[in-house]
Amino acid sequence: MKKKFGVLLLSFILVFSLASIVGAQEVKKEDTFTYVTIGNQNTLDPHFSYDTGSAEIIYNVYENLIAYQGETVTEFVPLLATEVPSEDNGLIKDDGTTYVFPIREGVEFSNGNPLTPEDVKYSILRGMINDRSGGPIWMLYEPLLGLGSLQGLVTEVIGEDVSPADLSAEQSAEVFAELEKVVEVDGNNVVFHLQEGPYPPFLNILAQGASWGSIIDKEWSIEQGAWDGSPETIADYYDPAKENDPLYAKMMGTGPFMLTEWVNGDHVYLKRNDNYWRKPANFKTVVFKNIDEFSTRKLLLQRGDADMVYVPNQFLSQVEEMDGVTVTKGIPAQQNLSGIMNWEIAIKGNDSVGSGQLDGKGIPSKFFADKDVRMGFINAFNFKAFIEDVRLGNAYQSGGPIVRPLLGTSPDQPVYHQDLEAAEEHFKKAFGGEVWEKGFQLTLLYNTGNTARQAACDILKTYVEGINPKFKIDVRGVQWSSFLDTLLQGKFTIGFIGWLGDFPDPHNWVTPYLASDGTFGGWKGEAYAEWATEHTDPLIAEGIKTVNPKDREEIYKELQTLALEEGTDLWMDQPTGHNVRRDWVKGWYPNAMRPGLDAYILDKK
Amino acid sequence: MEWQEVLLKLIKNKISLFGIGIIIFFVIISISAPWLAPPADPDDPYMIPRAGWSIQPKPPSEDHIFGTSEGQYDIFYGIIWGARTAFRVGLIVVGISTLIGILIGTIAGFYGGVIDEILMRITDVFLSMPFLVAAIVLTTILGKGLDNVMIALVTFGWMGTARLMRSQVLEIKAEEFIQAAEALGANDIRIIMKHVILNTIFPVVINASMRMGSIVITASSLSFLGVGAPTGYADWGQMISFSRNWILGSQGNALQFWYTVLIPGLAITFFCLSWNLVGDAFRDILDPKLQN
Amino acid sequence: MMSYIARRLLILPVILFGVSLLVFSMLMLIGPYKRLSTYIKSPAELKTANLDTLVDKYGLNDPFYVQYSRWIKGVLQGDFGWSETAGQPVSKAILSRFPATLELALLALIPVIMGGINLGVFSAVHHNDPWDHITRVFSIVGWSIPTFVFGLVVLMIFYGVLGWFPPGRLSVWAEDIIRSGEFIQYTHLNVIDGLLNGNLRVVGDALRHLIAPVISISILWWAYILRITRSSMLETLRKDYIRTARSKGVKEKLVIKKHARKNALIPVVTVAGFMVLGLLGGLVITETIFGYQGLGKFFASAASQLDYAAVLGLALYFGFLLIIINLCVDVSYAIIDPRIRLE
Amino acid sequence: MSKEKLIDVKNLATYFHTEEGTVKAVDGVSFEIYPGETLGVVGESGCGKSVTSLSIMRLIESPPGKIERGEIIFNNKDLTKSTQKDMRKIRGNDISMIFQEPMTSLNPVYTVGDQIMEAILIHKDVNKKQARQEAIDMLTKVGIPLPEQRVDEYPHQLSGGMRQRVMIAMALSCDPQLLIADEPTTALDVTIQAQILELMNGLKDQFGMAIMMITHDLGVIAEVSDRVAVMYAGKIVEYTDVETLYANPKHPYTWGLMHSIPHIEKDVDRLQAIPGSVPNPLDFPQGCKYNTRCPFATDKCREIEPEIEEIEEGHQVACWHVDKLEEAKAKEKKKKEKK
Repeated sequence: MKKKFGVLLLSFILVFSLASIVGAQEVKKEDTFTYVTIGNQNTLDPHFSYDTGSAEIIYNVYENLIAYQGETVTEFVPLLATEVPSEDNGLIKDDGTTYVFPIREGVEFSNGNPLTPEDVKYSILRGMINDRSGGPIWMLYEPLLGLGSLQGLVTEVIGEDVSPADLSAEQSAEVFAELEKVVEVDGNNVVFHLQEGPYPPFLNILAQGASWGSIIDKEWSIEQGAWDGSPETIADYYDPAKENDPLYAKMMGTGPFMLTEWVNGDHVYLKRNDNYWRKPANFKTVVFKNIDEFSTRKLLLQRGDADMVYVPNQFLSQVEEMDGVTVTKGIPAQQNLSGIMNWEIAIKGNDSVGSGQLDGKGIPSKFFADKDVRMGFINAFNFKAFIEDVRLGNAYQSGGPIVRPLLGTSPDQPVYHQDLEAAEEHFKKAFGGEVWEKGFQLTLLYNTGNTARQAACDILKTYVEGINPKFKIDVRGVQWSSFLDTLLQGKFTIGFIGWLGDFPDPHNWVTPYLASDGTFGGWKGEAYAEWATEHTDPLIAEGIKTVNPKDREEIYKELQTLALEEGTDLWMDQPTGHNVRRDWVKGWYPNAMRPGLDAYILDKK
Repeated sequence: MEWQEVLLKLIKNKISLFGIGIIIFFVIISISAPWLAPPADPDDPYMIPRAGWSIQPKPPSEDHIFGTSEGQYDIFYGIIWGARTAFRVGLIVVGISTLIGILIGTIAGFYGGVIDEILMRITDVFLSMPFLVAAIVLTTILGKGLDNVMIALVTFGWMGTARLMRSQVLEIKAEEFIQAAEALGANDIRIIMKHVILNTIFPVVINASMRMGSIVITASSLSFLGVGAPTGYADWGQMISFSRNWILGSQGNALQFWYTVLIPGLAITFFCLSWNLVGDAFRDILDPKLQN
Repeated sequence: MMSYIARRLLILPVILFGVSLLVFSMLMLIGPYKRLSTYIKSPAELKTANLDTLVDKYGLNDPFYVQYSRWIKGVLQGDFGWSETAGQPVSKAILSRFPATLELALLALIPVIMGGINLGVFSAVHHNDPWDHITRVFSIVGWSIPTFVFGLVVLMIFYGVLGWFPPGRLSVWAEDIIRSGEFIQYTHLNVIDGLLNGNLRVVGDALRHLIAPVISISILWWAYILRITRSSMLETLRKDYIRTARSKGVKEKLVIKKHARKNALIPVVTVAGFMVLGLLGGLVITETIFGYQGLGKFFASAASQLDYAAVLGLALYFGFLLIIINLCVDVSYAIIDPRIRLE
Repeated sequence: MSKEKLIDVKNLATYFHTEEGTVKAVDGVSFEIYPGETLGVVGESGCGKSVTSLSIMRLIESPPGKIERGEIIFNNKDLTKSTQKDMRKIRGNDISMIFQEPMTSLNPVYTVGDQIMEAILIHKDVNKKQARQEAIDMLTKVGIPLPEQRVDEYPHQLSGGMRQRVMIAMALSCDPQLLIADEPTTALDVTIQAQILELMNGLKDQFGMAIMMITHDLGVIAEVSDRVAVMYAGKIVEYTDVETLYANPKHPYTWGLMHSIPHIEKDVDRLQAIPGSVPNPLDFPQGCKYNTRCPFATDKCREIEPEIEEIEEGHQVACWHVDKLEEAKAKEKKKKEKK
């Protein structure tokens, strides 16, 4: 028996060592680019996509009319259009309500179909008809029609209680007539008509990187079963379930790459479009690998299996000293983190507010409607520790909802500072001294896995509890689902949450945070809505209707200052982006609006 | 065999004595936790205090003799209070699930027929999901928290005992003295209490002691996967989950963060080892088949 | 025997029905809006998402029996629903991940069963030798180390320090080969496909990725099988019929191989079912640690994101596998033991 | 008797070295068996009967057991010095054994035919088919009905008596010179016991073999034995032919046993008449090991152990006070007469 074991053991060792030797002989290919990142792709349909995972694939396959120039987010270069519209070249007309895009000739989709202005019109209308719930298409409705969604248009045209999904053919045609007014084919041009006045960030909304502005092939899309181009069929194509969306897993763009395989959550394979209208890309194959474990990604990078990897901020130090790896840090990214203060907490059935009264064992509904309470919390927060220890220095402190370098911000803008004495003073004044005397108890929630939000909660807890022993804060991690649930139901106290910019314009930042019906502002109850209606809503409305950048800047500065001084929320920071790649990757430069990888600009030779 | 005799044998056996020694060591740690690692917040001693906000673990130092893990949680504190957590989870889950198992097994075995069939099919259903998988589903649904972990482990932890109990009861039931008792008209509950349970309890006790280790492992696995104890809670599994991102160290120094995984890893391994040693010896002593 | 198998197969749907009901009722403990979070990826989507419409659209607020019967109707037509985590229909997601898990499980189980049993027999035969003491210590310690601790240590040593066994399932270059079109995926088990295609580099790469998870997942079961076999073998060796065999003049080797081992295997086979059950659970942890794209990892992420279609589908699938495996265990039990077979 | 001895056991001692101490299970035992005769070995359980028989077969588990000294001469060869390889040729061929528990002595996973054939195939130069036929023949000889059918059955399908017959068939399949029967009837019903003993007696004549009959049951001894060795605590305390023993027991222990002969009709299977219990083998008393229970024990008995000596021709006893027993027997006789 011993002998048999020996043989068995020996053969195992042999196989293993053989495996190691054979397996180590990998080849580093120059014509393949491998990018290893996290997460997955929600969809490959550009009109459905509203996540960076999808957007970065779409970015490499589909193209928009224009693109950002280099690292800027305010300058454009033409892409599928031959010129970037501006007032100077006369392609923006009628006080900024008409945009003319001359369409490039000789461009083909990767199936060989030529690009026509009809394709552009179809792309825009298909997106607006598709208008999926929770999707990005509001960004087309808002500038073009001054509305939020197709539902809004249907309500306006047909009546209150009709859903776009229930439109009859005639009703559909009626709605479609309104839709068609916004985009028109004029010879070789496509002309957009902004129905409700000017909308300064309209070009940003259409620029490459915004997947909803992608141009798709009309003929091919109809073949796949997407909107058939008929005015009467809106109901059939409105808000599809993701899995029934015909373009969910298929792509046909004019871009430098074509889709070869998509295994969701695992990988996407792209191959070069050899028929590309510009110089063909440098890589025959582009691989997007999705690997959630950082340690795995790190090793792939170290061994050179990956050319570029996603590294979370906290682990940057682990790759910075790695040989043969380039790390670019401090890229201003269009994202921020703030503590949303709930001005009117839903008390009923809420275990975050203790007794629901100001009796030392809970907090009342309008706890955070008191400016002194808010300023107490704000002054207690250790911003320096958060940025230095949690962000490891890779963040700018926010001076309000708007992120740098957009209008209304500046590198030397005023920000909050920890001032425990001021915090104590504010707490002493809050609720006429009652807060100080009785104390309070509340729960801070964060979604588990998000270490930055957890650290923010812990920091707040540490310092606020240190001010007065009667102040009690519980910090509790919950799943994303529960976290979202408490936010939606207005049951949160201070909710730490971030916003990811849709387009680089301050309007996209003040609206969610400060508007009375903003995505975040809307969670803060009636108390906030009243305040916002009076103070911020008019400024926000004025800001988007103003064309002159100078005037706009003043408005957004005012909003930023208002938010900071009033302490509407706990304005924290704007984490900066970074990029980690092997030294042999050439040609990379940052752009804050690029969703991820732009394989076309890169080279490995 | 009498309890005293069993205990004596357990102490005489070198292996089980080693196991008992470790258990006693952990008991002492648990009891003296407030002195060994004074909590920052006496109302909530199980939350590990953070020694800062930085994400990178820091090696053992004078202030933190075992170092700090990701997020600057003090490893020493976590180990000390984690021992309490381990005992709490182990004893409560094993205790309650064993009781439920005894109840269901006894009822099924004693009454037989339709009741038995129904109860056993229900048991089959519960047994048709891998324990860990089922526990993950239920804790995810109930949300994080040690109580929820315990609920999940109890919900899916009673079936083994129930089956064991049922077969024991069936065996005993077939014996004559029970039939005699029935013939004498003794009522059901008295029969069950007096004869069946007293005669079948030993295998169940062995089973329970053997399960202590595996229950604690499962509970910490849940914490490791991020569905168990709340973040920052003194739980060994969670402390190991803090080490996940640091396992590979940095280039040229692969073992840089060894303390984040090895220290809590040893704690949990020794804890389970001790129970398995005792359980093993216990079985050897009580199982006449293995006697020489 | 045949009627026994038939009875078990007949009861299979009943058990699976019970499992689905159990999992479904657990999932129903969550409110409709919480379940909606599966469909909402980022706060930005909340701007245009009409939550009530979404709840209606997915029928999340319907009564239990409506939701359940809707689901079960789909299942009967082979439609297990849509998995948000996988971005695929559940059935497709499971089937595409199953070969990976099967490959891992087979590579873990076969050595465990062969090696663990032989080692246990060996240890029992050499009772109280130093070798026996070593295996005993190994078995009890191996049984006490949690999979996730051991897995992390394996990762730390074999990958961090030595750089031998990388996580994942295949290297990127090997995946290129597999998807190149010239490589035919007969079984979707990379090792076997690699051999069938005569591509040793793929075989080597697949093995390299498999070794660490195989070691981590199987250490526990090596210890377990070894322990069970050893004690069962020790018990068997004391049996009267072993003495009888010896008194007939049977060679010691044959006494052990023919008379003792077969009998000692009976309890080992009965626990093998338990082992498979534990193995399925262990896969969740091991696949997660090693980033191995299989059912276990899929389950872990589906559960943490409350992807209830996937959780239900996987629970049913696991249940199905388990019952089938237990049936196999029972059959092999009967093959070994005539007392069961002839009943 | 002047016949050649079949087996001659001289001063055999087998000890078990355990963690708790050394158990002297057999401690200096001598006896011999002649061809064709039956030697009965009798004693309470734990007295070393089985260890003696297993020592002859060299089936003592080692460790912890070890034959410390003595000789077992069989066919002019000392079995204590034989290799296991040589022993395997003897086991089942020259010396066979049947055991107390027919229920557990057969391997449950093989058919009875397989198990009988195994011995035949080991020791005889026959093919499988012939071996099978021989197995069937053996089953017929031991009185199993429908042997062709039974040969393919598994042990659990047979009753206890049937299984013991199978054991006998197996033991006799290679025509052994000596059959060691270790309590062959203890586990069986009384009526079956009688049948098995009758069968064994019959087969003994048919096969012309010697039997070493180990039992605690003097009734069994009376029925089958020619000569008897009475064992107590690892030693033979009285050794003589069966008639002498019954007519004139010389050792107080034998006398005590006599008083408790269970009658075959009465199902009393433990010898309870002697007060007290067998001493702990780890802690034997000094002197005569029977002194704790012996009604005649004196200080001498408690200090010095008596050696076995021949006090009459063919009658060996190990006792200091044979005379006292005679007095007691006389008293008893008087009592009976008075009645």
